[in-house]
Amino acid sequence: MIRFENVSKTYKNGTPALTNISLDIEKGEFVFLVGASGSGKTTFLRLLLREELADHGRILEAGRDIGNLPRWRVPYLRRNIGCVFQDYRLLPNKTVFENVAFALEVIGRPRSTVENQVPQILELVGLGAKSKNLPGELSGGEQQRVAVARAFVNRPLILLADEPTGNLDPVNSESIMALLERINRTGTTVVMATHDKALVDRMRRRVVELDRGEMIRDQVRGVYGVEEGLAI
Amino acid sequence: MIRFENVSKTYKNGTPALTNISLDIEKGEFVFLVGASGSGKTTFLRLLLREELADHGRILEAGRDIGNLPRWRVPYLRRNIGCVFQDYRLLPNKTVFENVAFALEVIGRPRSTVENQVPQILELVGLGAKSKNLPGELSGGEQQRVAVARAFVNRPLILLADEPTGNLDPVNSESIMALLERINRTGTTVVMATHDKALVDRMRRRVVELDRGEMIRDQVRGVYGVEEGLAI
Amino acid sequence: MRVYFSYAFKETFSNLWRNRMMTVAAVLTVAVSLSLVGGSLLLKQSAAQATASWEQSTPVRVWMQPTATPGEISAVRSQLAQLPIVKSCVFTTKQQDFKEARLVISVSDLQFLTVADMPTSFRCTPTVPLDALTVETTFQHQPGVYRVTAPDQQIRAMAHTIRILQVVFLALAAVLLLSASVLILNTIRMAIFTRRREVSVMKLVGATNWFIRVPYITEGFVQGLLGSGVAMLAVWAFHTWYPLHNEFALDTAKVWGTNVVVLVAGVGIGSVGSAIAIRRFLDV
Amino acid sequence: MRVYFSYAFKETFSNLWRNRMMTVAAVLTVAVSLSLVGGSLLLKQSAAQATASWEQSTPVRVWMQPTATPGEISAVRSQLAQLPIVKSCVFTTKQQDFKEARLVISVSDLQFLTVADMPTSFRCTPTVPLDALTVETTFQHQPGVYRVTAPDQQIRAMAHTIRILQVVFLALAAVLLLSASVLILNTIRMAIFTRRREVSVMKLVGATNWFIRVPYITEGFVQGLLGSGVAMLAVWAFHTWYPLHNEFALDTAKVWGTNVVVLVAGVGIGSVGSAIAIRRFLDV
Ligand SMILES: Nc1ncnc2c1ncn2[C@@H]1O[C@H](COP(=O)(O)OP(=O)(O)OP(=O)(O)O)[C@@H](O)[C@H]1O
Ligand SMILES: Nc1ncnc2c1ncn2[C@@H]1O[C@H](COP(=O)(O)OP(=O)(O)OP(=O)(O)O)[C@@H](O)[C@H]1O
Ligand SMILES: [Mg+2]
Ligand SMILES: [Mg+2]
Repeated sequence: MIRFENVSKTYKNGTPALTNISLDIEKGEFVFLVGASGSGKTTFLRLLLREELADHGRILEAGRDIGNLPRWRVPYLRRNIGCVFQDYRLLPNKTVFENVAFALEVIGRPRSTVENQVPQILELVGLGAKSKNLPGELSGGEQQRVAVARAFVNRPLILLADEPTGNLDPVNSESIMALLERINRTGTTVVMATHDKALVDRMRRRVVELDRGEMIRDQVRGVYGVEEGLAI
Repeated sequence: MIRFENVSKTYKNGTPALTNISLDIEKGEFVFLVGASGSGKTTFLRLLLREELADHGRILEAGRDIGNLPRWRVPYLRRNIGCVFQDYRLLPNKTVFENVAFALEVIGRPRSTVENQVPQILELVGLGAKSKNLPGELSGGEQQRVAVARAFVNRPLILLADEPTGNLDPVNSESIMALLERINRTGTTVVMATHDKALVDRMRRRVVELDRGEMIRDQVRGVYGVEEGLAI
Repeated sequence: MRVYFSYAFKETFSNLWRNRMMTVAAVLTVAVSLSLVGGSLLLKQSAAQATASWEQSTPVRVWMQPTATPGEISAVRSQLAQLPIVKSCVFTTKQQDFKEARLVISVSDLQFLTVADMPTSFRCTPTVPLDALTVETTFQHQPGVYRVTAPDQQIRAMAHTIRILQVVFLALAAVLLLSASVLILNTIRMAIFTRRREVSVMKLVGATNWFIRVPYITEGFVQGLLGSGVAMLAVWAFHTWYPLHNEFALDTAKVWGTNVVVLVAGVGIGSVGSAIAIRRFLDV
Repeated sequence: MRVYFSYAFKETFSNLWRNRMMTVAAVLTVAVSLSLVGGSLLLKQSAAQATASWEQSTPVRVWMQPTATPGEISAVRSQLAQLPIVKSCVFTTKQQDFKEARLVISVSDLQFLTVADMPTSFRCTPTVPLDALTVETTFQHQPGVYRVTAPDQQIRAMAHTIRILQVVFLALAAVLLLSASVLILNTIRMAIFTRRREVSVMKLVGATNWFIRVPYITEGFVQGLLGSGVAMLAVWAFHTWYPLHNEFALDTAKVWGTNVVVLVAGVGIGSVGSAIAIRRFLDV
């Protein structure tokens, strides 16, 4: 489904963010991306979305080299990828309902689908009562849940989640993780960057660890960190 | 130092955020504010900063009712309060150095102080090498650390931190917490809203728990949650 | 497709309404600029018309001596016909001049006048009013010519002034059209700037470039339309409340013609301005 | 305090530079508007001056009959002196008129003229050119008056046109000044809008209201200053490259006077516009 071949990325100001990453992710896999702050997790996800282009190497998604994709095809690539961003990226002028509906409107889904699916997904993330609020009127965790709802709503093939539980209490985290697992069981590939040690350790899924841009670990049924002694 | 007397707050759109909170925080205390997403933690901190006004009850800081403070005195109130926001609130046009220096310039500190203290604090949060970057060029965790540095830099009497480790890996969280403790030992009152169960449980400080705007627990040397069973 | 049209429509108007302060400012800018353009066009047309009418009413007049021989007269006539700067000439006989004189001279003086006393003359319309001077110098010392009277100094100064004003008005209109475009472009640039985040989100959820662009273009179009609507009202009001007099008066058809120009300019500026702004600043 | 000044200075110019596109647009707007205001003022002054000069050069002339008695002449003179619409009158004697006539009439005709043939006349300057008509109707049938000649129809039409143009120019200047203020206000509003987040951060770290306001005010001031600078150059260039002729020519002092008005207007608009924008939109 996703294949990195010797991918490197250095930002314009000279910061090296990823160095020589090679990796295969199968359809339907669930992958945790871990690593210290600034190790390149967000960059990894942005490359998959073609928000940035790799300097070296190739990235293949569903067999296509996304580096060679003509510009006008990029939107169609993104319609197959749902994403939850670290900074939410909600539209501040639109209500919660409209923010989620937007992801469906953009790809031309008819009004009936929108009016059917959006309330359903909002109920699922526990925001049924806030669908008319603007993002500015929500707590941090509530905004994060709106972002999750938006990423889910059009049933994408790949789901990228950057720290989707960073601002959530354990109970809400749990329900978001349950939702991600459910989505994953329907065949969606999930890549999730996280710092939540407890969660990673409990789930026992594939763990890819980055350290200053290099992949230092790729472990099936892994845990958050090997040198746990430090964290206590 | 801080006293809440039957404080209630309902947002303009009718959302009740805090209900009848009464609380005393002594000078030099370290208080964790916990609770589910949307329970009112951020609102609690915003009231202390007078970003919002309480509907009912009084809030006293250093013996003064901040609800009665004339508008022109508000900036002087805020100079005694450092704060780290959930959404960082960095100035996107200024470099990391300028963002931190700004908190000193605003209160009229001479250039020599600025040039002395800012690199020092940036070193402390591990961002000495990124002082010339713009916030948009930083990872989420790095932005959070800039926010922490800005809140510390002018040695405030009160430090409010909203989820200061939400986007940090355990190692970086640890060092931020160590910094907060150091600040606290110099006599600064620290109020920190957090979801990090491991951290709260390990620190064993005073814990105030909110649930849908109501204070349901105020425990000296407390833990994150009583119903831990749910989280596993 | 129907879903998209309703989306673009809704989006355009909700954007206009959400940023209503900015919408009002943009519309006002276009309205002011186009009112000035329209006013300039009106004045230009009016001045052109007045000049044309003066050309008709104040001919160069070549007066023949009462004693001029028919040969001398026909020599002058053929010379006038050949001169390229002379548009047309009419020969007035002694009788005609006598009739005219009776209209202007008081009755008491009339008794001294006889038809024989009257000179004969050519009334000539020069191609442009300023050529009158050339006609004057050419025929002044011709045999049989008594005097040449040209539109006097003031008329000449006036024609000159009007030509300067025409140039100034045209220049004003050009500068104003340019500035109106820059301002619409800027307004839409600002709109895009404040919605940069929104646009980046749209791109991330898979919106195509045209999907993103169209609401901005229609927004600019509507702003241009509203602005030129106001300007058209202003032009009409100007025409109604300050009607120009005498030779300056314009007929309704010309005013409507001006309004059509204003409308086309407004709508064009709105659409083109937003299209350019999107190209330059949206990067989609 | 010194720290603050250096902060405000640095902040103003780095803001101007960071938002240089917007700065250029704002400066351009002010420049265009003020150039038009300046141009209008120039043309207005020039028209006023030309009108004044025409008033001098084309007096109403009251011609007395050659046979008029000294009593009739002095009766007309005192009547003219009392008429409020007449500014001044000069009495020309037969000798003066004869001298003048010799200058305009060809030598061949001169031999028939004698001093006694010449009428005497009053040259009168009406207070406004259009009053000439009134003078004409008043004295036409006075005993001893031969004829009254007034500036002819065209001159009157011209004076009327110029008065209309003055009104139009003044109205243009007013509308343009208003629109320039709205545009500066809008530019600064947009600047504040895009920096709302920045302002909220400043407030949270304890910046006082004046601390936040001053850089915006100086920013508006600098924009106004630059804009009026460009406009002053434009006014000067207009004056130099399209010098007006004859009665319309303006002296340098008047051009400088216009430039001072332009400068004051630009700086005023910049400062006041930003002050209002801050009041309304910054909520500090
Ligand atoms: N737009 C950018 N321009 C320049 N450098 C950048 C940019 N974005 C990120 N970086 C740098 O690239 C490195 C990797 O950043 P990235 O955001 O991928 O880290 P991360 O693993 O997501 O960290 P975190 O857990 O803190 O979010 C960091 O050192 C960061 O400073
Ligand atoms: N500006 C606002 N206008 C209206 N309602 C608001 C506003 N800000 C917050 N709320 C609502 O008030 C309640 C409390 O919000 P608050 O941000 O204090 O929660 P929180 O405890 O910080 O949550 P989190 O852990 O998710 O950040 C929530 O239900 C939220 O939707
Ligand atoms: Mg990240
Ligand atoms: Mg919060």
